[in-house]
Amino acid sequence: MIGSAFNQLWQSTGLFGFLGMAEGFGVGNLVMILVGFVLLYLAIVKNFEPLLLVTIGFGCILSNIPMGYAASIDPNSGAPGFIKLLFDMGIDTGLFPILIFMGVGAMTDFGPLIANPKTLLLGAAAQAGIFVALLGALALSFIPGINFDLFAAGSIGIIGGADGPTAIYVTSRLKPDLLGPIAVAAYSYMALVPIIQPPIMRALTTKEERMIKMQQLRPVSKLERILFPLTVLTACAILLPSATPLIGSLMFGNLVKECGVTNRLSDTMQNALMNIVTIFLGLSVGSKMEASHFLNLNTLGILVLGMVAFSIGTTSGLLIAKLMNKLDPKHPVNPLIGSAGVSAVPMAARVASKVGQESDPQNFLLMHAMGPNVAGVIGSAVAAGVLLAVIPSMM
Amino acid sequence: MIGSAFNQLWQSTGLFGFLGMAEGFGVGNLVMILVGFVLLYLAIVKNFEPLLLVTIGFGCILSNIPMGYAASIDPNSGAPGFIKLLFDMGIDTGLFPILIFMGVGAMTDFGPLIANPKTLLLGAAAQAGIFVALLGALALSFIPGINFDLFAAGSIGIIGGADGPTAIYVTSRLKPDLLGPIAVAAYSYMALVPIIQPPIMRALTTKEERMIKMQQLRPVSKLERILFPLTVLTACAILLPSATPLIGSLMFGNLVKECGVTNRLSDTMQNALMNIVTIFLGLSVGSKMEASHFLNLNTLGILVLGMVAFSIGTTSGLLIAKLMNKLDPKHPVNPLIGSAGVSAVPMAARVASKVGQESDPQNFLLMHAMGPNVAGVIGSAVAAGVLLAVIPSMM
Amino acid sequence: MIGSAFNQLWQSTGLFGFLGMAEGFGVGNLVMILVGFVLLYLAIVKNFEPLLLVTIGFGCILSNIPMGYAASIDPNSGAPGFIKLLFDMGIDTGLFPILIFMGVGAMTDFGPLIANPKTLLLGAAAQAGIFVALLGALALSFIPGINFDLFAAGSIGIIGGADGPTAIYVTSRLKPDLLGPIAVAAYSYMALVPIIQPPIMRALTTKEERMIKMQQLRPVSKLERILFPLTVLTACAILLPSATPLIGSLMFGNLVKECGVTNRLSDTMQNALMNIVTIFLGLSVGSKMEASHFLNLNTLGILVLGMVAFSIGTTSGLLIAKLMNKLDPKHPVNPLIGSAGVSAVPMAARVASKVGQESDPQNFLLMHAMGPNVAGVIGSAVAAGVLLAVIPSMM
Amino acid sequence: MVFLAQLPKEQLVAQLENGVILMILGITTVFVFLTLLVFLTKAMSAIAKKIAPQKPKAVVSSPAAVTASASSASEADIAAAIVAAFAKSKE
Amino acid sequence: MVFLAQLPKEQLVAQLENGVILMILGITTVFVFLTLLVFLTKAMSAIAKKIAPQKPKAVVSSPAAVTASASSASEADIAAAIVAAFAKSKE
Amino acid sequence: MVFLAQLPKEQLVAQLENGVILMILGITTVFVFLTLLVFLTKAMSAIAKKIAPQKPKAVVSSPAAVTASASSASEADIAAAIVAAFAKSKE
Ligand code: NA
Ligand code: NA
Ligand code: NA
Repeated sequence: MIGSAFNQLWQSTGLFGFLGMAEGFGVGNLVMILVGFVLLYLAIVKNFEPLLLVTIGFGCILSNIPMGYAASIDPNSGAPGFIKLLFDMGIDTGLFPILIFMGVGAMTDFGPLIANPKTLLLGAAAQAGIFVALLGALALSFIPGINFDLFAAGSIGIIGGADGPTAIYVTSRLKPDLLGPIAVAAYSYMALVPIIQPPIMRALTTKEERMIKMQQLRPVSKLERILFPLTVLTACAILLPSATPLIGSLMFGNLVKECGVTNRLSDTMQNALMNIVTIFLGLSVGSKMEASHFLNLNTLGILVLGMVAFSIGTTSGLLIAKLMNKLDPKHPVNPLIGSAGVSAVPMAARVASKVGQESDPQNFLLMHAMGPNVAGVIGSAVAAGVLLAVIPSMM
Repeated sequence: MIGSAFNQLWQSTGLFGFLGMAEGFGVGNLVMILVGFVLLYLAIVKNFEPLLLVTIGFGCILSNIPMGYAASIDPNSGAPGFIKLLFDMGIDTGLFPILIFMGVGAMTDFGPLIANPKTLLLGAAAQAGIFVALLGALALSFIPGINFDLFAAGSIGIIGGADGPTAIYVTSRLKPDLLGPIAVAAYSYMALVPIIQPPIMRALTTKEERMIKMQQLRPVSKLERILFPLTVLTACAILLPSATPLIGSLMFGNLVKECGVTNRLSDTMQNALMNIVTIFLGLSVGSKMEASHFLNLNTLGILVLGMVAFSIGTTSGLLIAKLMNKLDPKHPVNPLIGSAGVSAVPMAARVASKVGQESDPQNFLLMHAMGPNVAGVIGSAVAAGVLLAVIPSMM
Repeated sequence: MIGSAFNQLWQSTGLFGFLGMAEGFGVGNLVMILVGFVLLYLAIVKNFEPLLLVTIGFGCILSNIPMGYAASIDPNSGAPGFIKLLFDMGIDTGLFPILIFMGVGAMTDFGPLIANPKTLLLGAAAQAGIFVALLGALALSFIPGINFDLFAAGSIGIIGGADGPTAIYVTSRLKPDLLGPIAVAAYSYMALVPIIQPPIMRALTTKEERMIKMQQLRPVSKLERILFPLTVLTACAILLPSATPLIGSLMFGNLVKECGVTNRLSDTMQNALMNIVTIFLGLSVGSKMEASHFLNLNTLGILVLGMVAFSIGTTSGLLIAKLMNKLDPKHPVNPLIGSAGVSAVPMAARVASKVGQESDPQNFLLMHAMGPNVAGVIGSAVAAGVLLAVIPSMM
Repeated sequence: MVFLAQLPKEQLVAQLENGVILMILGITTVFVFLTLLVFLTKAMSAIAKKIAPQKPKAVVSSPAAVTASASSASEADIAAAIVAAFAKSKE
Repeated sequence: MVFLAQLPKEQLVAQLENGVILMILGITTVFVFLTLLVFLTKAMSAIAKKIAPQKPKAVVSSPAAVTASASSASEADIAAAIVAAFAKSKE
Repeated sequence: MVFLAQLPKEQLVAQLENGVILMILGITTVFVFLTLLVFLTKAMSAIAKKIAPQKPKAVVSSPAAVTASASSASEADIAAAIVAAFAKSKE
C-alpha cells in the first residue's frame, strides 16, 4: 500500500513527465525549459528588455513543468493553473496590452513630434517593414515545413512595428498560438537595435548626410501638449476606429499625464498599474511557449522575418528622410533620424544619436530622433488597426 | 479586388458610421463625443473634479467611436471591448465603487465628528434633498417626454447625496442605464458647490448667525478614533444591513487607517488601489454615455433635479442648524456648517468656512464644518441603504 | 401602506436576523461577529499579525451581518456581495495566495541559507509537525462531535507549516470550508511563536548547547543569489511538479528581486500588489468564518492540533540540530536555530536569537537562524506539494 | 433627441404614492440612525475615556490634513507622507 | 522538431494575393493617416497659439526625461535605489 | 454549538491508515528534496565561484534587511515615505 503510494508519487514527478511516460508531456517540455533559461540569460546577463524577458522566460519555465499545470487545466481537479487564470484574464481578452499602452502613453513625451510634425512621415515610412514581413511570411509558406496563414502573417508582420504591447495585442487577436515566438522575437530585436541598425545606417548614408545639423526644436506649450492626444484621437475616430483600443489607450495615458490635473492617476499608470500588468502579461505570454508551437520550422521563419522587418523598416525610414531632403532642402533632416521611425522607443533614437556623433561629436540628434521615434508608435498602431480590420474579413 | 478591399476599409471608417450608414451608429455618437470633449474641458480648464471627469469624458469619447466597439461586443469577432471588460468587472458587479469607498474611508478623519457628535444631525438633515429629488423625478414624469420609474427616481435622488461612489453604486444597482448622466450630474454639482451654496446660505441666515463663534473642538484620543468605525459598523449591522457594502467598506478603510498597525494597507488603499480603480471606474461610467440614454428630455430632468437636490440639502442642513440653536442655546452652532452636511467632502466644508469669514475674518469654521461634512457621507450611505432595501420590493 | 413599508424595513434589520426570524440567520451570526471583534482586538492591541487579522476579522464581521449578503448571493437581486466576488476571484481560484507568495519571494533573502546550506535539513525536520498534526486530526475524529476527513486533516496539518499563504493555498484546494478557522489558527500561532517556542527550546537543550557559537557566515555573491532560485525551481520541476505554484511563485519573486534588472517589478510585488492582494485575501478568508463551520468541536480540535503542530515542529527542528552536532562535531550548530525551521519568518529566527542571548549576550544567532527559517518556507511548500498530489487520489 | 413613450398615468400615480412612502421611510430612517449614532458615539467616547483616561493624545488635526475626497488628496498625500515620516523617524 | 502538414498550393497563392492587397492597403492607410496628422498637428499648434499666445512655456524637455517605453524607467529606479540606500545607511 | 454526525468507524480507520502512509511519504519526500537541495546548492556555489571567481561582493546583509514576511516591511515603507516626502518638498 505504501508501495502504491510511492509509485503514485513517482508517477507525479517531473522526471516521469520529461521521459514521455505521462500523457501530454515529453522531452519537448525539457527543451522549452532550456529556452526559458536562455531568455533569462539574455535578460539578466545581456540586458535584453529585462522587464519582459525575465517574466516571459520564467513563465515559459513554469508552464513547461510536466504535471505542474501552471498554465493549463489540471485534469485531476479540473482547476486552472494560476498562469492560465492570468492569461484568460488579460491576454485572451486583450486587456493587459491595452493597460500597458496606457502606461506607455503616460510616459511618452510628444513634444519633439509637435515641434516638428513632418517627422510623422518618417514614422509612417518605417512601417513598411511590417507589410514586407507579412508578405514574406506568406511567401515562406511555400517551403515545406513552414506554414503561415493570413492571421499568422499579420502577427509576424507586426514584429516590424518594434513595439511590444502592439505586437502582443495584435497577435492575441489574430493568432494567439504564436504569442510566444512573436513576443520573444519582438522584444529580442528591440534589444538588438544597437546591433541591427548601425550597419544599415552607415551603408545608406554619406558622411555629409550624417553630419547634417538640424534646427533647434521650438518650445512646445502646455496647451499644445494637451491638444495633441485629442487631435490624434479625433483622427483615429474619423478614419480608423479599429485602432481605437491601441490609439485610444495611448492617448488616454498621454492626456492624463499632460493635462496637469490628474497627476496621481498618471503616476499610478506609469508605476503600480504598469508593473502589475507587466508581471501578469509576461508570465502569460511565456505560457504560450509550448513545444508544439515553438519547436518547428515556423519559429525559425518568424525569427528570420522579424529581422527582415526591422531591417526594411530601418531602410525605408532612412530613404524617406533622404527624399524629404530632396523635396525640401531648406529644412534639412539628418537621415539618421529616419531609422528611429521603427519605434523601439527610446533605443532607436539613442542609436541615431550615437551614430550621428561618430561623424560629428558636436551634433546632438537625440531630441530630433524622438519625433520619428514616437511617431513610429502611432504608425505601428495604425498599421495594427488595418490588420485587425481587414484580415478577418479576408478569410 | 483591391477596390473591394478599399471599400471594405472605407466601410470601417468612423466617418461612415457618423453618417449613419453603419447599423447602430449615427450622428448621435458624434454629439456624445462632443459631450465627452465638454467634460474634458470642464475637468481640465474649469477644474471640475478632474480625476473623475477626465476619465469619464475620455471613456465617453472612446465608447462612442463608431465601430470601435470599445464598450460593446464586436459583432465580427464576438470579443468584448476593453471598456466593456472593465464595466463588467467592476460596475456591473458593484465592486469598483466599494473599493473607492474603502479608500475614502482611509482618507477620512472622523475626529471633528467624534469631538462634536451632534453635528451628525446636520448630516442627516441634508439628506432631505435626496428624497425631494426622488419625489420630483416621479412628478416630472407626468410631463410628456420625461419618464422615470421608481428605480430611476431613486438613482436620481442619490445625486443629492453629493457623494460620487455612493451615487455610482446605487445607480449601478438600480438603473445602470442612467449611470452616465447621473455620475456626470453628481460630480459636476459637487464641483459647483462653491457657486450653488453661498447664495442659499446668505439668504437663509442673518449676519449675526453667520458670525457665531463655536467652542474649540476637544482633542480626540486614538482609542476613540479606533472605536468610532466599529461603533458605526455595529449600528449598521443591527439596523440597516442593506447599507453593509457602503458603510462597511467606508469603516473598513477608516479602521485600517486609524488602528496604526496596518499603515501599509492604508497607504495602498489611498493611493495605488484607489487610482487604479478610479481609472477603471471613470472609463466604465463614461461608456454609459450613450446617445440613446443621454440625448433625451430625461437627461435635462436629471440635471434640473440634481440642482434641486443640492439646494434642498443645503437648505435643510442650514434650517436644522438654526433649530438646534433654538433648542440648545448654550452650545451655539454656526448655521453655515449645516450646509456642509450635504457631503461633497471637503468642498462644502471649505465653502462654509469661506462664507463665514466674509462676515468675520477671525472666525475659523473649517474644522467645525468637517463634522457635518463627513456625517453627510454616512447619511448618504444610510439613505442609499434604504433605497436599495425598499425600492426593489415596491415594483 | 406606510405601515407595511415600515414592516418591510423592520424585516430587513439585522436585529430581525439575529433573533433568528429571517431564514438562514440567527444568533450564530452574532457570536461570529463577536469572534471577529476578538480578532480585531488581538490584531490591534496584542499586535498579532495585524495585516491579516485586521482584514480577516473585518471580513468575518461583514460576512456575518444578517441580510447584508456581503459574502453570499442576495436572494432578492441575485447579485453576489463584494466579498463573495473577491473570494471567487482569488481564493476559489487559488490566485491570491500565489501572488502573496511572489511578494514573499521578493522580500526573502536566501543569503544565509546559501552560505550554510545544511541548515536546509533543519527546515526539513521542522515539517514533521505537519504530518503529526495530520495524523492527530484523523485520530481525534474518533471522538464524537469531531469529524475530519483526509482533506480536512491535510489542511489542518499545514498549519504546522507556519506559513500563511501556504496554509491558505492548501486549504483552498482541499477543504475551503475550513479556511476561516485554519487561517486564524495559522496566523495566531505564528504571532504566538515567542510564547510557544521558548519553553520547549529551554527544556530540550543544555546551557552549553545554547551557548554554542557558530562560525561567521561567508559572503554570498550576487551570482549565487541569482542561481539559487533557479536551482530550487529546477529541483521542483524534476521531482515535485505539484509544488510548482508555490515554489515557482516564491522563486519567481526572489529572482525578480535578486537579478538586479527588474527592480521596479520587485518593488511593486513587495508593495502595491502585495498590499492589494492582502486586503482582498483577508476579507475573503474572513468570509469563511461562518457559524455553521466555526461553532463546533472541530474548531476546538483545529486549535489544539495547530498548537501540537507548532510544538512538534519546534521539537523536531531542535533534535535534528542536536543530531547534526553529533554527526559533524567540527561544524557545530547551535540547536536553538533548529526551532526556526518551522518558518514563521522572521519571528522564529528572532526567538532563537533572543533565547540564545539569555545564555550568552554576546552570541548573535539571528543571521544563522535565518537559514533554517527560510528553509522552512521551502519545506512547507514541498510538504504542501505532497499533500496536494496524494490526498485527492486517496479518496 | 429621442422622445420616450409616455408611461400610463395610473402607473405614474402609483409610483408617486410609493415615492411619498419612500420619502417618509427614508428621512425617518436617516434621522433615527444618525440620532442613535449621536448617543452611541457619546457612549463610546465615555467608555474610551474610562479605559484609557490620560491619553487625549492628538489635537484634532489641522485643516490641511482633513480631507475625505479623492480629488483633494494630492497635497494632503504629500503632507501626510511628510508628517507620518517625521513622526515615525522621531520615535 | 515538429513537421507541419503543408498547406495546399492554391491556398498559398490566394493568401499571397491577399497579402499584396493588405500591403498596398496598409502602407497607403498609414501614410494617409500620418500625413493628415501632420496637417492636423500644424493646425492644432496654430489654434493653440491663437488661444494662448504668450505661453510657449516649456522648452522641449531634456533627453533624460524623454522616454516612452517601460524598459527605460531604469534611471528612475536607480535614483530611487540610491535614495533608499542613503536612507538606510543613516539608520 | 453544532454537533456533527459521526463518521462511520471503518472510514475512520481507513483514513488513519492513509494518514500513516501520507506521513511516511511526506516526511520522506521533504527530507529527500531538501537533502538534494543541500547538494545542489553546494554544487551551484562551486559553479558560481568558477564562473565569477573574485566577486564575493556582498557580505550577508544585516539583520534589519533580512525579512521575508509582509509584516516586517514597515521600516522600508517609512524610509521610502521620508525620501519621497523630502523629494517632493524640495520641488
Ligand atoms: Na513602430
Ligand atoms: Na451626503
Ligand atoms: Na514552514
